Amino acid sequence: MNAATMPVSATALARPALRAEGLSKAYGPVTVLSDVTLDILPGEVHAVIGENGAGKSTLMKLLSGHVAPSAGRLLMGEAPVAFPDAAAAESAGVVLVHQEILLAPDLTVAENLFLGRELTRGPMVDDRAMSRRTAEVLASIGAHCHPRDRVGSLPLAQRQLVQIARALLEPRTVVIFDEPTAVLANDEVAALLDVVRGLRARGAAVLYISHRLDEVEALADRVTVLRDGRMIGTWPAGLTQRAMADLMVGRELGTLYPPKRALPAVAPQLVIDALSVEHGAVEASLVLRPGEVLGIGGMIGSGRTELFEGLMGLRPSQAARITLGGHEVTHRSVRDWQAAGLVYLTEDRKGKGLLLDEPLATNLTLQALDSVHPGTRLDHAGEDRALDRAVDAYDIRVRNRHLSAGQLSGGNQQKLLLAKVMLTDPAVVIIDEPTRGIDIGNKSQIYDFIDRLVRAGKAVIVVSSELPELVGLSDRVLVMRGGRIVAELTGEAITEQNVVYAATSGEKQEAGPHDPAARTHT
Amino acid sequence: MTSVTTEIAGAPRRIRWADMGPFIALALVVLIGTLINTNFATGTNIANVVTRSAFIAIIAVGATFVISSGCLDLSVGSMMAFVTGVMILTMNRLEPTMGANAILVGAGFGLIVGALCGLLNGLIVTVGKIEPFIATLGTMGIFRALITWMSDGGSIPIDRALRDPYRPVYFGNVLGIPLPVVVTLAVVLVGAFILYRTKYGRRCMAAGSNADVARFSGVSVARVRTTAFVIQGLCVAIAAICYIPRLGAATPTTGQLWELQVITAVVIGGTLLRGGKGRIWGTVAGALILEVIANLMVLSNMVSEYLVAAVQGVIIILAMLAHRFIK
Amino acid sequence: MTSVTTEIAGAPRRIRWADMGPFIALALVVLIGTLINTNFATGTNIANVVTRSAFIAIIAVGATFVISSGCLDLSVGSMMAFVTGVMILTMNRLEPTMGANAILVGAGFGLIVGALCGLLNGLIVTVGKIEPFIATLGTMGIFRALITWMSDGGSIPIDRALRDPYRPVYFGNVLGIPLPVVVTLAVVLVGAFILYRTKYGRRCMAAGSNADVARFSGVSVARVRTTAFVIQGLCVAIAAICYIPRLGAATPTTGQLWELQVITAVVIGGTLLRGGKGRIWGTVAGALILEVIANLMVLSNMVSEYLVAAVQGVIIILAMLAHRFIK
Amino acid sequence: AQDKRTIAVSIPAATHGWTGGVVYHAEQAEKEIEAAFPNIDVIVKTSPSATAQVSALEDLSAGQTLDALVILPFTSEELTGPVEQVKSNGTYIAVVDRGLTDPTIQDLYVAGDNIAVGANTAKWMAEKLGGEGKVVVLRGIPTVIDDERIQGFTDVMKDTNIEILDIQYANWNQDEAFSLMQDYLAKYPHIDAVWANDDDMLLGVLEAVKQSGRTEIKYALGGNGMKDVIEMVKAGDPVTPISTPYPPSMIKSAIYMTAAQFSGQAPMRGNFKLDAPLITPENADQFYFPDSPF
Ligand SMILES: Nc1ncnc2c1ncn2[C@@H]1O[C@H](COP(=O)(O)OP(=O)(O)OP(=O)(O)O)[C@@H](O)[C@H]1O
Ligand SMILES: Nc1ncnc2c1ncn2[C@@H]1O[C@H](COP(=O)(O)OP(=O)(O)OP(=O)(O)O)[C@@H](O)[C@H]1O
Ligand SMILES: [Mg+2]
Ligand SMILES: [Mg+2]
Repeated sequence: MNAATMPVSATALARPALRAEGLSKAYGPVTVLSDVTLDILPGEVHAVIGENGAGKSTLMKLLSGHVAPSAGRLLMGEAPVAFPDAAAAESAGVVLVHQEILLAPDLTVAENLFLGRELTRGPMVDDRAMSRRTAEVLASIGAHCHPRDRVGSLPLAQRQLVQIARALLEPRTVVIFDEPTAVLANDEVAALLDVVRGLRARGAAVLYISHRLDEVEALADRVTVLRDGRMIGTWPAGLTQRAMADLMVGRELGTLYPPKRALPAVAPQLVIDALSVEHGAVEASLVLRPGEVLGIGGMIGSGRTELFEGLMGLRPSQAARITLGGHEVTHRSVRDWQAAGLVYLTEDRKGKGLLLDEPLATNLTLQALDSVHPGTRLDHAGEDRALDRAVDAYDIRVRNRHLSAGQLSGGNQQKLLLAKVMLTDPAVVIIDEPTRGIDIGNKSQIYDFIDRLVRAGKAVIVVSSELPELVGLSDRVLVMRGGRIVAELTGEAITEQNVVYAATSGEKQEAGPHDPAARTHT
Repeated sequence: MTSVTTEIAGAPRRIRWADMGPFIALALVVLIGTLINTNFATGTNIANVVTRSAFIAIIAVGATFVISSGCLDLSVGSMMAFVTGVMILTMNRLEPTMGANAILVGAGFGLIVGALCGLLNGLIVTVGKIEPFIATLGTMGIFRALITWMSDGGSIPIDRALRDPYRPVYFGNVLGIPLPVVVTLAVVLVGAFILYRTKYGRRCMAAGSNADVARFSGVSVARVRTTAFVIQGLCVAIAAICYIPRLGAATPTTGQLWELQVITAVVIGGTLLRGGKGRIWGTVAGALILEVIANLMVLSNMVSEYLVAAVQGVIIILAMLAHRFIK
Repeated sequence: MTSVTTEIAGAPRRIRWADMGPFIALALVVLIGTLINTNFATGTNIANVVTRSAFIAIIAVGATFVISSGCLDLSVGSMMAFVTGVMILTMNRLEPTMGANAILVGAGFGLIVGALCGLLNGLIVTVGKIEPFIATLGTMGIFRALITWMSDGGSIPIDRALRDPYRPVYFGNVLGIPLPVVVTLAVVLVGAFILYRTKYGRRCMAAGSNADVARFSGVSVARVRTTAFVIQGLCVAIAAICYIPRLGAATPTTGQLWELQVITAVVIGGTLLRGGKGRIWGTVAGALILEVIANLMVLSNMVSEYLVAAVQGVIIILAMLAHRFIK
Repeated sequence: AQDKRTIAVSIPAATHGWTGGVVYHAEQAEKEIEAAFPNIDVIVKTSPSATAQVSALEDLSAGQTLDALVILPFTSEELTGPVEQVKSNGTYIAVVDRGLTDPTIQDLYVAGDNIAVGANTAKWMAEKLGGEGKVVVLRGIPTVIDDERIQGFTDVMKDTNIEILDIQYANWNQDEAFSLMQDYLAKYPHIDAVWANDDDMLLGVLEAVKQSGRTEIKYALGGNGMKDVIEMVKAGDPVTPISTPYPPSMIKSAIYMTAAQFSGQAPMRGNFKLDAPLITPENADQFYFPDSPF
């Protein structure tokens, strides 16, 4: 180990803005966080990293008054503080941007931002002033929604930005970000990182959780590593991504992306001809072959999610012609597609993916009820076996099988969702943001998993806002912009630069012959 | 830059159009009424219908608050009877000493009683943490029993001496506009102001949209909801004040099943029953729709008297369907 | 390893405990009944009360499906009256040719009519996309008007010749257990099986818990909900079959306000009104609680007849509070 | 040719047996009169509540001038003002069953006597029981009709040694009466007689008594003269040997009398008080209308 991987102690540093001492949290008999002591200094970005379920979100909730600790205490400056609720923490200057979206869906962006602290003029709320201020904050973080948009109608990424804007509305001493970039695409991420740097420059203490280690490397002044609810240590800036990953997982990691495959020249599995989706895609056409990973890139709001939700019959849409396995598809619903061997995994795991109040097994089998339970009766034993297999196969870290899905950590929810969709044993899988919130150790497992699928002759579409993932995983990439498919990249042309260029300039790039089967690459 | 401008101009216009639903449905019903019956569009008839929809409209304004905050109040009809009974008894008791002033004092007392009834509902729901449906079903029974008990199962008429001075409150008019309509307008304007223009209104919607989020944001959901119930109680009392001169008595059947009419008016008006979205003006349109339908049932001779309720049910469902279709 | 074992053993027990609420409340009400009135715990009285609660319990089993799937059905009381009327008319028509077999055929026909009524509700809600509250309020009016019209406002009595052969369905017993109780048990067992042990039950809960998640998981929410309404209709028809021999007639007041009792029973039983959680056995406990309270009101001399409804309201609220407190 | 005359009839909606009968007879009268007198137009309107009835009066008189109004008011107090309003346009007013608080408004009053219904039943019962015994009472919906009947009954019973064990609401509903009677039977080991103030409820009571197998109950009486009950009276039923008429057909009489006004035969004015004589096996035929739904 070199010097950069040695833990540092905080004693030599400035007085912390917020200090946690011996913080622990137990849910019933299960301790999810034990004895964490942590300083967050003014003017630093302090990253917290760890595997899924390590206890990062729990720690942040303790720090910001959303959850009460089982043991330990908080100090601001010298004085011990207790936050009975989140509002108390906020008025003390500590604010948390949640991993989950916590906004009132029926209210507008501005109304959400100012909820609980509305600006008034006399007895009236001052909508004009609030809208103006909202627009400013939105602009400062690079969000493109309008203050008067209803939050419920915004795409996930925009909602996340609204949530960030909400936290930054007032000056804060401590700002905690829990995976703020998980749902963002590149340009928003860049804007957000600038915002974080700006906060630091203004002397705020920033606590930052992310599974994107490049961000951590670029941003963090210090890095704290959690593993299994315990502190492993705090390191100064300068850790390589590789070193961070090793510290998190506690073992050496192999390569992230599987090697690319040779594309077989076979007939297409799925052909979409001129599919248009309300508020989304415009006459999108694409071809998918067995044995390939087709990546879909684009900026937020480019209509990728809408395109596939439309394809699934989950949004109003129409198409000239769609065929699957050579047969024309006339009636599109999730059920029909599933019967034909095509499934779609949503990007919105909380809102559209999992029943948060239901147990894991119920969630796992919801989509594949007919195959898990062949008879009329539910086969509980079979269901438990399926859960066992899924926990193994997708490395779902759960200490108690009777938890409800909402009690899992974010990354483990994502794995459960993946397991749920895969249980239907599909031939074509469309995965919207496959590794959203998944730690680096598990990412490679998921990539391997996708690789095994296509090697077994299945076809996979990956919609991803994470460029390295898109580039590392795809055999071919389509880029969307403004609801249209504007570019097709194959082979050597699949680079982050080309994707970004196509996504923003809108000029169609002919990077190779149209028929992907005609080309092979390694 | 241009795209931003079009967005700003575009967003509110789209919202407005969807909100027009109840008014279009109302226009439709009125149009049909005019076509099938010549008596419908006469001034007197329209005035009657509008005036009489005041009760449901006023109470429904309160219900819009309760429902947008994420609750439900089934007790309004019984509460109305109870408040009416209390007010009449108070007025009758005071009349010998105060004369016509008893009406004023009685009305003031009625407002207090209404607010307290609402407070009771609110506290049971928020402090007792009981599902509003059950809590207000319970108080519905309680208020209904109280008026039955107060009237000994009969009726509580207002003192003859008070009838004439009180009469104009329902039958009078200001510049040709019937007084109950003026009162309704005032209630609606105040209600719309509170719901759309004050902090409280914002928080009310937030509590109904997502109570957890509201709580995180430092909004006391319990207080917001309790206040909504109190507002509901006040609206009931205002309706009761206008109601007394019309029928001059409180009976154990006063206001029976109004709760269903009120909720129907609110929902037809575009407020979501699950909370988070309140449409005060839509509510008024909803109340008018119900009253116009009832009026048409009386005016037209097409249906057997036994089937009136069926036709009413069908029309309400059709109006909702039309509204959905237009959207 | 040990900690895992205790968790697994611990978790289900905790869940069970919370589910005990309605049964504890029932035990409490029964205990109080036994203490305050000596006539309460007699065999006949208990048998009467339990038998009487059969109707609400059977209908409430159906309502548990509708409510857990995220809807609401206000039309059950009227539907009950309508189905009863149709069945009696059918039986009377068939009696001359078929004799007592008319009962069987009539009952079968009643089941079909009930299912169709449920289907109508379901389609209006799912295909018409109308808020269930409004849709079923509409059909409530429709069914009620139909029975009033069918009976000309009077009553539709069953043929004298059918009374005696039909009587045992309500007044008979199997091994000492009154027949309606046996039927209720059967309905509850089948209901619990469907809700807890079949795929349909899963889908029903999923639709109520989060309709979007259900949709994205390939569950046809519309079909699930429509089916729930059909189950509700069948339950209403079963209740009607047991009901006819009791009084031998359908009238415009048959089943009046049962919808409120049914929903109350379901909610007291621990089912969430917003959907996603259904408790069939709790529903039965809820129905029994309501019937026991009504029974105690008559048996005890403590309350004025005028105030019975008030005391009932108070007890229901207290029972809910106690239940919450125990949790 | 004569002008077309309009008679509006405003009655409660058919929510239970008796009001069902009222609607039936009103519609019969409408058909018969319109057939017999082409120049008379009868409009029957039902209302589910006092408020709705007031609305209906407004609606009927808003678009047209009514020549006559026949009304069976929900309650006297609540309808007095609105009917007066209608009269101010010169409309002929016929009131049925419940008189208005200001009798000068009524041109014609066909009165039912609810107090007599209760009192006559009580007298008969007291006599048969020899002025001794225990009775239970079922009352209807809390309204004036119900209140008056109960008042008539209890006032008579006060002067006897008959103890009224219990009076509870069963809302003129067969089911509720059945349940209530079951509970009465559980509560009181000895009951000499039952009075349900309406025959609809009586049917529920009889079923409960039959099921309990209790034999000490000598009389179970109702009221209103429902046809099923009159059949029992005709058959000399030992438990229900009498009923009291409160014929819903009184509305028909009133409509006919009003129509007579316009068919030029006679000016009809004044009060017609319907008695509440006991219906006994001897006179039951007079009160039996097999075609009526009630
Ligand atoms: N309410 C709860 N009851 C029981 N266990 C819980 C509850 N909430 C969280 N947990 C458990 O606490 C552990 C830590 O969860 P936490 O959300 O803090 O993980 P995380 O580090 O944020 O993971 P991720 O990177 O996946 O978001 C998990 O095992 C989770 O199942
Ligand atoms: N309900 C709606 N009504 C109107 N416009 C909508 C609605 N939902 C989404 N949109 C618009 O559709 C466009 C595409 O949405 P979205 O951002 O989900 O696409 P995406 O490419 O999948 O992005 P993401 O990276 O978030 O998945 C956006 O302009 C969005 O504002
Ligand atoms: Mg987390
Ligand atoms: Mg997307």
